[in-house]
Amino acid sequence: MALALEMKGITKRFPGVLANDHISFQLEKGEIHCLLGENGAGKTTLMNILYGLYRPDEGQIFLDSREAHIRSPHDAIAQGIGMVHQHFMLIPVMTVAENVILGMEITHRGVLDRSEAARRIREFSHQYGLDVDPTAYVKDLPVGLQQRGEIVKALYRGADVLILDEPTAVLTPQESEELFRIMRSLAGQGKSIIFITHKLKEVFAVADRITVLRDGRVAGVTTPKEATEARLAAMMVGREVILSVEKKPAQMGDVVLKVEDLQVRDDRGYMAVDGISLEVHAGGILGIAGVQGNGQTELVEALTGLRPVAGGKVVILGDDVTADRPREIIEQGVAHIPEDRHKHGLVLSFPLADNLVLSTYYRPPFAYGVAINNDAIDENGRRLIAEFDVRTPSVYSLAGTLSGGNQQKLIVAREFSRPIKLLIAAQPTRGLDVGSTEFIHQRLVQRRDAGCAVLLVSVELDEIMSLSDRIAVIYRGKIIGSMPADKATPEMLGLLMAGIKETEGSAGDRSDR
Amino acid sequence: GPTPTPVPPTKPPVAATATPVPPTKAPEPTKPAALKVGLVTDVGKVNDGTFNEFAYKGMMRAVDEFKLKSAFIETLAPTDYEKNISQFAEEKYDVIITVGFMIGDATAAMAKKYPTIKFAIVDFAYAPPIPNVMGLVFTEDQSGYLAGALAGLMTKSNVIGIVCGKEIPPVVKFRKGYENGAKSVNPNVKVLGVYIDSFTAPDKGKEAALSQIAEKADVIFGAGGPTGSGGIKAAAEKGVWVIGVDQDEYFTTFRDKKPGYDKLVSSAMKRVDVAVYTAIANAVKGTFKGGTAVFDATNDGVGLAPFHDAEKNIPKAVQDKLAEIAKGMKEGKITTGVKL
Amino acid sequence: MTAEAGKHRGIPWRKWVAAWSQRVSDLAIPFLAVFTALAIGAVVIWASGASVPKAYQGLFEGALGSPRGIAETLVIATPYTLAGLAVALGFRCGLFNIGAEGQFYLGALFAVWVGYSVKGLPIFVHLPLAILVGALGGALWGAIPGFLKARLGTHEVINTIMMNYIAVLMVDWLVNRKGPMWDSTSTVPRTPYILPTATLPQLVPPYRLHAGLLIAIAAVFVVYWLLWKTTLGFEIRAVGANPSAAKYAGMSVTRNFVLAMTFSGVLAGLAGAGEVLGLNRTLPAAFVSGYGFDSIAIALLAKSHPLFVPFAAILWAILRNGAGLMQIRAGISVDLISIVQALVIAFVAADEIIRWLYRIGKKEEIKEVVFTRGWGR
Amino acid sequence: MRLTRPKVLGITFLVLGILLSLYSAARIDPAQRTTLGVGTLGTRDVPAQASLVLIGLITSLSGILALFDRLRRALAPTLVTVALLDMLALMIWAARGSSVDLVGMLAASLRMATPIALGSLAGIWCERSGVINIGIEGMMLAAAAFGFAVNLYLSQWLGPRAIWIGLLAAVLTGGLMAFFHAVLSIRFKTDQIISGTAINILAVGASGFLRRAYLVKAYFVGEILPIVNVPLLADIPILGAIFFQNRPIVYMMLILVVLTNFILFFTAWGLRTRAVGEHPLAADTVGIDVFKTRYVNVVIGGLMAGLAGGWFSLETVGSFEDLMTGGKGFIALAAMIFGNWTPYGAFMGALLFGFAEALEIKLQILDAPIPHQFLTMVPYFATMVVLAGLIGRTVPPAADGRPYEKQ
Ligand SMILES: Nc1ncnc2c1ncn2[C@@H]1O[C@H](COP(=O)(O)OP(=O)(O)OP(=O)(O)O)[C@@H](O)[C@H]1O
Ligand SMILES: Nc1ncnc2c1ncn2[C@@H]1O[C@H](COP(=O)(O)OP(=O)(O)OP(=O)(O)O)[C@@H](O)[C@H]1O
Ligand SMILES: [Mg+2]
Ligand SMILES: [Mg+2]
Repeated sequence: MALALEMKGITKRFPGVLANDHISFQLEKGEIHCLLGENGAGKTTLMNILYGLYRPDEGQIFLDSREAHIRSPHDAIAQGIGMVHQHFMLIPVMTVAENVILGMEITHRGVLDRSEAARRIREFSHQYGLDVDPTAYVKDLPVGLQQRGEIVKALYRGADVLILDEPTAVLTPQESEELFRIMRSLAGQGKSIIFITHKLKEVFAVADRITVLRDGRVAGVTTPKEATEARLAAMMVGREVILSVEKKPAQMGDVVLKVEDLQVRDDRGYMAVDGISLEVHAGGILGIAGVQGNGQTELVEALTGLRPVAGGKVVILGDDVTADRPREIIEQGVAHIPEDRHKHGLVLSFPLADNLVLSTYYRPPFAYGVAINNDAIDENGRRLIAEFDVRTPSVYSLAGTLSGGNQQKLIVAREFSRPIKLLIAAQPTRGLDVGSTEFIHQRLVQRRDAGCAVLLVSVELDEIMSLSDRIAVIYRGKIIGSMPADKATPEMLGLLMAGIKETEGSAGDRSDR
Repeated sequence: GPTPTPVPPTKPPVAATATPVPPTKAPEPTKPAALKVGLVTDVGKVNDGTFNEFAYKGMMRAVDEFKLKSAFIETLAPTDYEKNISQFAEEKYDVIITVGFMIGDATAAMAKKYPTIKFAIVDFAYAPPIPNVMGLVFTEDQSGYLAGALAGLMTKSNVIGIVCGKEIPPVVKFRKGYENGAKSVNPNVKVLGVYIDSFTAPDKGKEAALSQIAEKADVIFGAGGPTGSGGIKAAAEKGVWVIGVDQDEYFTTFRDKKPGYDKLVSSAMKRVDVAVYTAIANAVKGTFKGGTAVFDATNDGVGLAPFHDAEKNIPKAVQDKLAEIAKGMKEGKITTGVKL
Repeated sequence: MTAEAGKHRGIPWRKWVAAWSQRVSDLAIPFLAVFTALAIGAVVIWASGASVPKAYQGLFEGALGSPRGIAETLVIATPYTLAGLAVALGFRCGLFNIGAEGQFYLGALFAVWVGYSVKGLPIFVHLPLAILVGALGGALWGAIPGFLKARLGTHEVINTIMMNYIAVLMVDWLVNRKGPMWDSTSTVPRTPYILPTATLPQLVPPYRLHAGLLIAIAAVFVVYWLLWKTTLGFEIRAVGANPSAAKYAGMSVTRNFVLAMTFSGVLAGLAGAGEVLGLNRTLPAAFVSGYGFDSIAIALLAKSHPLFVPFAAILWAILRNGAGLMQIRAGISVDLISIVQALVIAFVAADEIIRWLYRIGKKEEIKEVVFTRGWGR
Repeated sequence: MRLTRPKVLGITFLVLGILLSLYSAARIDPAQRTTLGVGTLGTRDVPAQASLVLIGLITSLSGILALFDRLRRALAPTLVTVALLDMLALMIWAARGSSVDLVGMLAASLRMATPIALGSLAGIWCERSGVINIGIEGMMLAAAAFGFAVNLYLSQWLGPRAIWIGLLAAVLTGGLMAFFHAVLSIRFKTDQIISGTAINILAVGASGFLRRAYLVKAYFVGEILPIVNVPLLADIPILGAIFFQNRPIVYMMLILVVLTNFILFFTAWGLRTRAVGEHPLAADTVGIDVFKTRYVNVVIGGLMAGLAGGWFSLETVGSFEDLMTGGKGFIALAAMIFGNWTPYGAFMGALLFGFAEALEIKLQILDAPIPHQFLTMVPYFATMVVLAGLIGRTVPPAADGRPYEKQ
């Protein structure tokens, strides 16, 4: 088969990090090529080089066997490379259509032709089964739909080589299946796809070939036929990984979190959480499954005091905390792994050490009275970085310089570093590699076994099913069904997530919302 | 004090830039070393179109005439007054001119500290006098009174206007004099007035003048440096009578017969330049005395500039009446009634 | 140097040496920037027909050439330092306080009021009281925009600009002729003189240098301590860098906005109080200061770091103080000083130009903290 | 009852209205009338007391409606209208027993809003592409000085025509200053506020130096741009006198407001500009040259600031004074933020300032018994109140002020 693309000896250094170390990579025409690797292995960096966002320090790129000089995304697009980025490259205050046509605008006598653009996008997205409303503002869309917008954007530019950097991190299983179908059909049309993921199951579902990176180097190239999940995991991490979560039966205690008929409005004023009641017990994990954008964000923000409550009651350990501020809630012993780590989780321009005491800086040993004890903060940082295996040059590095996975570990390290009675974890392993996911899962279970109540909100069915003791499904701001975890099957949950109650049979309408 | 030659107020032989008013003869040729003269401005610059500039011009005239050495410091903030004065003192200057009533306290303090240096201050008088300070004060109200009388006589609508700069004593005196002068000749006249919080905002001065014209004013007096000049320039172009301030604006704002030049009926003069020149000249001649030198109608320190090209449109009766008032003022029979 | 930089302790000695030589050339940059700005200024002076050596000799002699010159430089550096700290503190909380000028005015107004109207107190009560009330005035003028931002989300840039004008006009009304605070025994529109018991003592008579300098020096360390050694500073910096994360971590964004603006106002207010209690001893109408606007430049030059603020302030003070003798010697306009100042700012900020001019290697360093957050979000 | 923004406004209007009515009923002589000048339509006489009481009642009514949530979407327009009525009341009160020229005042408002509006457009062009511009004041000042200088020198040979070249020079000076800002903030990634501050200081120095060295010696007072009556439109009653009997820069400003809005929101360039200002990395990933886009927009903004500078020295005054822009550049920034970074909004903000300035002058002329300092405060105070009361939080472009870095 002909090579669509070849990268030879690519090296890229960042201050203090060798992100890509003489990487060579080959992509054949019409193949779906999975790129695997731990967090920080250098996958995104390599793809950014291919897409012209970064300049390599060394190495060459060949397209159709000719050396290509890709100095900017403009060049990359011109040469038929499209990329869906790990962190969305959409402009929230613009519509989907504007985002898609940006840079390749449709104009009529110099005036933007928005209706024509919308029409074309509708037609186009229909063709690939990527339905998304072109006139919707991106900021109003759930992440899953934003993802679709991103793919439409890349395809709209006529990409022959499509790079998908962790596109499934925010998708439901059904949406992921949908995406795989699209990918296969694109590959069938002769497009070549580079697909980055941390979910090994997906690799086996779609990959033609697999390249594994470790520490900025190629750890090996293989195919799904030759590999097993365990082998791939070992290749990535450099050791054996336990892929399934081992957990003892729950020792349920008293109710820690009690939510009664909670109502919360979203930023636009709509009732995003519309009468939710639930209970989380000490020593148990309640998993909230659901498609992104069904009120999970607002629910979690209301529980943690970040968003005002429109109605109902939140009780933690017998205290009514409905109107409390975040600080008061934190001091009740609540930990929160936020869904948006850049917005809420970290102060990117602060050193790691400071980020690790973001909610405890005012208490001994980090501060006595008003005086801060920087030595204690640094020491705490060193300890947690070692304990949680955060890859960084030092505790003084700025949080913004870490890879996504390492940033997530940083947050988990912080939230687990103080005595907690309730843990609210929103998408705790989004974007994490297998090793880190394993690690975080173990820690979650450990906490539960130590008597902590855990509210786990995730769009990953696997995660929900393997960790939860009880599962509730959220749909359009309501809990549409709940069951003990051992009674749940992926099919049942999938239907509920789509808004179909078993009692209603199969006639209900399927919706992405 | 100085003793300028008297001249008829309506026709002073005063060409705006070169005015040989003071009674000084040529410098004595045997002078050993040239005097060093320093000027400290009020907050502002030596070319800002306000009394800072006129003081500077007066100094430069003396400098040229007597072959002196000179320098200036442009003050940036009121807290710098003392510092700037002492800068000159430390540099062994013989005469230090300070400009503006705001600098009065600092000048007094420095004069006491450096008793051998001669000081002259524009717009400030000390009671009791300080031996080495000459206060140069003006009766702006007289100048304003004459302008007001002229306006009061010229107006057809019985509405006249004045565009002032900042509300500081000299400006207030101009304004009150203007109002009283107008009322004295025309009891029915209505005077519209505006203070504008800057001397260098001609755009605002212009709008103020236009706004007054819209309320039927047909004579506008611009009493606030470039701000006022902006006002009268726009007003003159609109075809109403205007009166300038400080210097004869026929030679500045309307120089080279700029549009509206024939609408400038006169300017209410306040010869800061003459005063400063006189003070320096006295120092050169060794006649410098501490105390207060009042520049008023009797010595032509204030008064009206010639009518220039507007003269043909100023009725004889008006000219006569004005001359009469000026004469009365000189003789001390007419007072402006302005008290601050 | 900075708290962040000071933390690079654990690095091996080779890197350490490299870091230090880097640091030395980094330190050279501000000096080279000043030098280059003066060189360009020289061209301007020359083009205008004045004497360059006379001008610059005057500039430096005036600012540093005599005990009096040095004292006067410090006199000017005092309010510059305080007002610069005010702006820097705002920046650290993500707030752009263009209102130091107004807060300065209010500080002066309140201080002078206590200074002349409260009678019969001993100096050790009266003086601190006047200073405190001055600080309070500034605090008030800072807290209002802080509060409006926190409660209603209205932009502090607009509100502080507006409040500058309001402060100036209000003072003008109060102290102008016939105003409530006018000293009617004087022809000059100003307040009565403050009593001797409210006067900041001179530090080295006969020079005008006054005890305000000590306040400024103390403020530098207090602000440094506040920002990096206290929990409040931690909060202010966190809110400044990422308000959402700060809120998530349990800090009150609104409280920090108000507090930071209040402290900022206190500092600017102290600057104003110092000027009237130490120098002017009265508040005249038309008390143009310009310190508020210069302080923005100073804060920026100091990269919003409190320990650098005094150096930037002294540089500005040298230029402003030396301007007097420069004018005497060379007769050029004070505007030259502005040109040099602008160039210094540009060169220090765009240090790449200087690095390129003098062939200084580029620093291999992690991305710097953003010091100003513009309009903030 | 929760104290929401409309409720607070409602209470304020209610109380204000009642006070106004009571005061007028008690203190104003029923016989006094006020003559309102309405341009070519002549004048209208209104009874002062009755008008004021009526306006007071209308104000209270609007307050009550706001209080009971009856206005909802019409809240802002209604309250603005009522506030304008209250302004009218202020003038009726100040001019009772005499007359006031309303149309002339509105025309003056537009004139005085011109440099502010142009300055805020300059800000919008820059900031929509992600470059903060607090150097507008400096750009305006430098442009005023250089435009005037060019006019001064060329008029020796070209006579009155030189002013148009002077205007071009002013515009280009603004562009040049902006280019300097762009180089510092885009190429050298200087903090944009630092760069803007440097420009402001530089402009003060350079224009002052230029004035000292070359402009004042000549004692030159130049021509100003002529009044151009728009055919037909100029004769429309009231509107003609306000909008269509102006000097060129006023028209240019009006056109540029519309044009800027059109380009920003209806063209490809505008879309790209906004993308670069919101999310430069995203723009880069679709092949938009972030740097080029920013350079061009910043310079375009500078050209507008230059035009605003020309308004001072070439359209309005015909001379150049130190610091003659008098802080209008900062007011323009406020107008820009006020208008939430949109051209029409900023224009409204500029009009508010222009109107308040005209009002201040008018009230002084009418001898309103209020110290003039307070009258001068009106626009500043009004801005704060309107912002807090009606507009609230404004949202800048997301990447405003952040240099874009490529690896
Ligand atoms: N802009 C940057 N500046 C400095 N370091 C960077 C930058 N981008 C990436 N790095 C570093 O380069 C290394 C590789 O990062 P990269 O994002 O390519 O990892 P990744 O394999 O995509 O990880 P993940 O699975 O978490 O997305 C990491 O150590 C990261 O910290
Ligand atoms: N993410 C943010 N970015 C910028 N400004 C913010 C942000 N969050 C809050 N603010 C500012 O704080 C103001 C109040 O916001 P909010 O009520 O969410 O804060 P808070 O900390 O919950 O207040 P409180 O302490 O009173 O509960 C807003 O109007 C805004 O100016
Ligand atoms: Mg990645
Ligand atoms: Mg809150």
